[in-house]
Amino acid sequence: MLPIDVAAYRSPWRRLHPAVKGTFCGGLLACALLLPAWPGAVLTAAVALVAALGPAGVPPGALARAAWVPLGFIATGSVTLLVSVGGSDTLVAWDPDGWRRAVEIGARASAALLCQLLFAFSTPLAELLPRLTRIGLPSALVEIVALIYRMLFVALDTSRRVATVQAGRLGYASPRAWVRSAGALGATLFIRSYDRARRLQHGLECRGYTGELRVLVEEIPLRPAAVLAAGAAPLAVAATTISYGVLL
Amino acid sequence: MHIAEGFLPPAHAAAWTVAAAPFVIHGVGSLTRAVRANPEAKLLLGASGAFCFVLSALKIPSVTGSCSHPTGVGLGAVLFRPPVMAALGTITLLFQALLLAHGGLTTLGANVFSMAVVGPWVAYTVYRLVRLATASLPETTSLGLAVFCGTALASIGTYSVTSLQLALAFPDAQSGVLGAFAKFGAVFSLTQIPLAIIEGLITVVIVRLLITASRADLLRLGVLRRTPDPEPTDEKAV
Amino acid sequence: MTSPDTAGGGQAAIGAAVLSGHSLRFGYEAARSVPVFASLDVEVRRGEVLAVLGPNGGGKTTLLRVLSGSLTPQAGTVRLAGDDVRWNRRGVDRLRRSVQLVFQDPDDQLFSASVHQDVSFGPLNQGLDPGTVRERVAWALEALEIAALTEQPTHLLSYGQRKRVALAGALAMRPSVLVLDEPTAGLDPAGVESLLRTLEGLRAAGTTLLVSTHDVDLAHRWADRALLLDREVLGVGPVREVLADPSLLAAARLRPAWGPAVGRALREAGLRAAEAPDPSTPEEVAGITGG
Amino acid sequence: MTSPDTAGGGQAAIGAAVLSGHSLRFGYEAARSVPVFASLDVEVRRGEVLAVLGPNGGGKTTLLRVLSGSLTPQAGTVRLAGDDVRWNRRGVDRLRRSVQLVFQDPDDQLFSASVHQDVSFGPLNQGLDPGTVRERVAWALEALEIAALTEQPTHLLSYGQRKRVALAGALAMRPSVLVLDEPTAGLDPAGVESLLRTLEGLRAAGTTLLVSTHDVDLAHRWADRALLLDREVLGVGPVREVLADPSLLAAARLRPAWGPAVGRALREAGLRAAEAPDPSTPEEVAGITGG
Ligand SMILES: Nc1ncnc2c1ncn2[C@@H]1O[C@H](COP(=O)(O)OP(=O)(O)OP(=O)(O)O)[C@@H](O)[C@H]1O
Ligand SMILES: Nc1ncnc2c1ncn2[C@@H]1O[C@H](COP(=O)(O)OP(=O)(O)OP(=O)(O)O)[C@@H](O)[C@H]1O
Ligand SMILES: [Mg+2]
Ligand SMILES: [Mg+2]
Repeated sequence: MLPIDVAAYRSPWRRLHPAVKGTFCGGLLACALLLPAWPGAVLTAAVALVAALGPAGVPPGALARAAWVPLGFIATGSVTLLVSVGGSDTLVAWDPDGWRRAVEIGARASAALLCQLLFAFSTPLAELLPRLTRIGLPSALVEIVALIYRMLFVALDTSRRVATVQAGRLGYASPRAWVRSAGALGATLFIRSYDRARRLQHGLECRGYTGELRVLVEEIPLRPAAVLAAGAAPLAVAATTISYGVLL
Repeated sequence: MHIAEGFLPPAHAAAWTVAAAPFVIHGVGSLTRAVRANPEAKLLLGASGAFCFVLSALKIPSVTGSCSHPTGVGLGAVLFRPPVMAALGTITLLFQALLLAHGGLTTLGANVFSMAVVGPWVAYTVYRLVRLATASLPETTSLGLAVFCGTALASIGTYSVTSLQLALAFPDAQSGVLGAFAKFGAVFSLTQIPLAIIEGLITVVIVRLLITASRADLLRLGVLRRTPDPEPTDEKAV
Repeated sequence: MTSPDTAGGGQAAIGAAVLSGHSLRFGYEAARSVPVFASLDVEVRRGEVLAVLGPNGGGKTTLLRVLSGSLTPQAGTVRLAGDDVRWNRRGVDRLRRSVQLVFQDPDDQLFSASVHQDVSFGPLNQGLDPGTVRERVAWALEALEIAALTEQPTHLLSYGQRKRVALAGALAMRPSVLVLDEPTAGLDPAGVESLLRTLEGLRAAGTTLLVSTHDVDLAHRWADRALLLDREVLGVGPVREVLADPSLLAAARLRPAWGPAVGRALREAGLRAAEAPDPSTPEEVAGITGG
Repeated sequence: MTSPDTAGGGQAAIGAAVLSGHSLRFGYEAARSVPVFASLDVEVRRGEVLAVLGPNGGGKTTLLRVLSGSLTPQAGTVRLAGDDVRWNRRGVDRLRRSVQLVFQDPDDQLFSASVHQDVSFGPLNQGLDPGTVRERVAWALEALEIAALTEQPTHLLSYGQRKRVALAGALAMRPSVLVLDEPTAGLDPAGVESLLRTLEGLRAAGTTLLVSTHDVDLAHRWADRALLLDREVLGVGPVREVLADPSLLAAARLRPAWGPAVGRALREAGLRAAEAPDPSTPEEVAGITGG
């Protein structure tokens, strides 16, 4: 079980049509990327954060844990902008302008990250994936994507249990044991995944499977008014940012 | 290393998406052809995709403790071939972005280019070359060497591309793209070179176990050429 | 709880063979020369609960798969409602419309991320229109008391819940014979009771049940007839006879059931009439002396 | 077969707590705010068989994993032989050397190519020299009566054999406490008997056993003490007391065991002395009246 996935099914926004959430989060994302970072990125981040912790009901702890790794990347990547290399006198030197770039890129990326997390934390993939045929993707591909989504949880479960057993037998107590265990885990996972596929084949054949994984997708009505409302927030952010720039 | 959402300027993000698109479209094409030719392939591809996702979430040891790392790229390319890997890798990266917040949606194209296109192609090319060069050696040894070199170089190739993508987006004030590439490369190489070697070793352990336990699958996937010499898989050989 | 009277009531309605196998031979690819069974005869009668018992590797799962069209026998015939099954696409399709197999491991049959979508798969394959499919899904989920899970994602369900969803997927196809491979394995006692109530309801509505199990007490209490299988049929007949025969049980590597042992003890002690059936549950034993 | 006398004999040797948990709190990452248990106390005594029973999702597996160092509790302490376990690398290693957990599904526990390799995995990680490792492996396979399988590839074994190999892998590490999650699930009755004999041998040699199960009759017959768990401890004590208490059983959603019900009936009928223990197996019931 993955924390983002679990939270998505519990989100009060779960019932909203993906297109509505897409408009809201996508619009904010565009604001973060395209508007001047000050105050655009800060405003975007604030709106996304308020929406996430407020109406979208994202648990703050889970949000923080999910943001940790990408924030680490953003920090490492931004820090390298502080120095410049290959100058005339020294090999590595402080870039006098670097901190401004670093802050700007860090702010933009953090705001964008929040928009992505807001979408991920409120949109269950089980409801998003079957709709991908609507945007013109081949149905065979969509079926495979949905199948991967289902099967990855089974595989994840297997890998966790195997890793637990290995750890219990001190399989991660030294680097050498670690390589041995990780290798054995990968191999077991491969064997079990293929075994799973064959068993699922048999199981589905009993249910009339002949090559197509057709299912009944329940419609969520898409109301144009909701899409318009969702688009209003990004527009407001954009208007504020631009007028701030013009007024100064 | 996944480039986070929003880290690349929009023009760069778009350009990398365009660059990755032909490979992904070609990959999806071979995926759908495989399904049409053999209806059982759908479930096997589902299992392969799930396998790639979980493999890429394996924690492996590094100097700084353990870290999550895309272990699957090289092995996936050897097992499933680069075109299929381009499609499966894209799906994996999409799920990583939406389920784990590793990598972003606008940066998906850039990440696909490094991890689902360049990585697999490097892995596969090196793997084939080493296989050819070591054709006279025993099958298990040849396979082990090829898998090790392919995986380790794919890992390094992936990180080089990521560094280049960042360098192009953020050229150094003094020395331009080259200097920035050196900068990003240096920061990442600290952890990435040991990781590449460990990843290579782990993949060798995986393949050696599969030779005993899942030979039929390896033969079907074309990884094994002939019946390998009976040799006990001795874990201490690693 | 299923009282023995209900079971007895069901027994009265049992009719002719609805599904049967004759001289069946099956061996897996890897070991064709040593088939799991070489010449097996088996008969499932309309409206009954037939329990298949036997040791690990005795061939229970294999037999259930052959009878439900998921494996093709290498010799012998399967007969559905009197007609021989042809092992071509149409024949197997016809068999699968009437006979639905539910595997032991629910993850072998659940492929969709949402419960509702998954259960709709079978009826859609039967070519039904969306309205009927929706009705069928709702009915099956209702019958298994999991209507509340309709909108849940499959991977967040517990094992017992997934097991019920897999059963609902089979049930939605309205089979006349439901074949269950170890339906109670891994369920807690309360879950077993609740599943039995559900299955008893289906049986009352006319569904025939073919069930494999390792639980001798369950078979004794619930099934009408038992088939002891260890690569050949060791014995078949009414549960109260088959499971009371120590030599048969020993041959099938089963331990005796509590019911017959306690029944004999109570009758010998004069606490129970000679013609009274053996008790099925510990509660019944308490009832006898308490009353 | 384990006679009740053997079980009684073991009971006499039971000593102080060898492994215990105090005010344990654990919740899975995905649902931290609703922990599986919030403040749990449990004590495993040297040389005993402690059975953990409870409904699906009651937290049996979670508790066993916390006690064996595979999950870190969010609050509370685990004590091994009187010392608090530190949840750093060394502390957990030490716990794992003494307490070995065996999961229900053998497929999740066999990850090497051959039986010998798999069983040697733990001892090798303990840093033992090859000679000792070989001895340990031979001994463990011998103890589980599967010495003949040493060179077999694991994926060609039957379910029962795989289950034994998984147990051997834990046993080869010579733990003082063996923790088994539903060890008899999926085994046929003969396989259960044979496994119980093996475990009884280990217990006689001084190993403490902590076992989760859904089988009330098994717990009644084999365990010394029972712990009823449904996200909190509902009851704990000698099996013959705990499993004879109808209100406790109902709270844990368990059905009553046959043994106490039959014992009561027989005592009331004057067929058994008032102080005689409840019967453990159907065979015993037959013996009472037959003799
Ligand atoms: N897919 C398979 N390939 C090869 N052999 C198999 C396969 N499945 C089962 N067998 C073998 O066929 C025999 C019968 O197995 P089956 O699963 O039918 O037994 P079972 O009575 O269901 O056992 P259990 O009680 O363990 O479920 C066993 O010897 C088993 O090893
Ligand atoms: N990996 C996991 N992630 C999140 N929640 C989990 C996980 N494993 C178990 N749970 C939840 O924790 C609770 C306790 O589960 P646990 O497996 O310990 O119960 P159990 O008593 O062993 O049940 P069973 O009899 O079905 O084996 C359940 O509500 C379950 O859904
Ligand atoms: Mg079976
Ligand atoms: Mg459990």
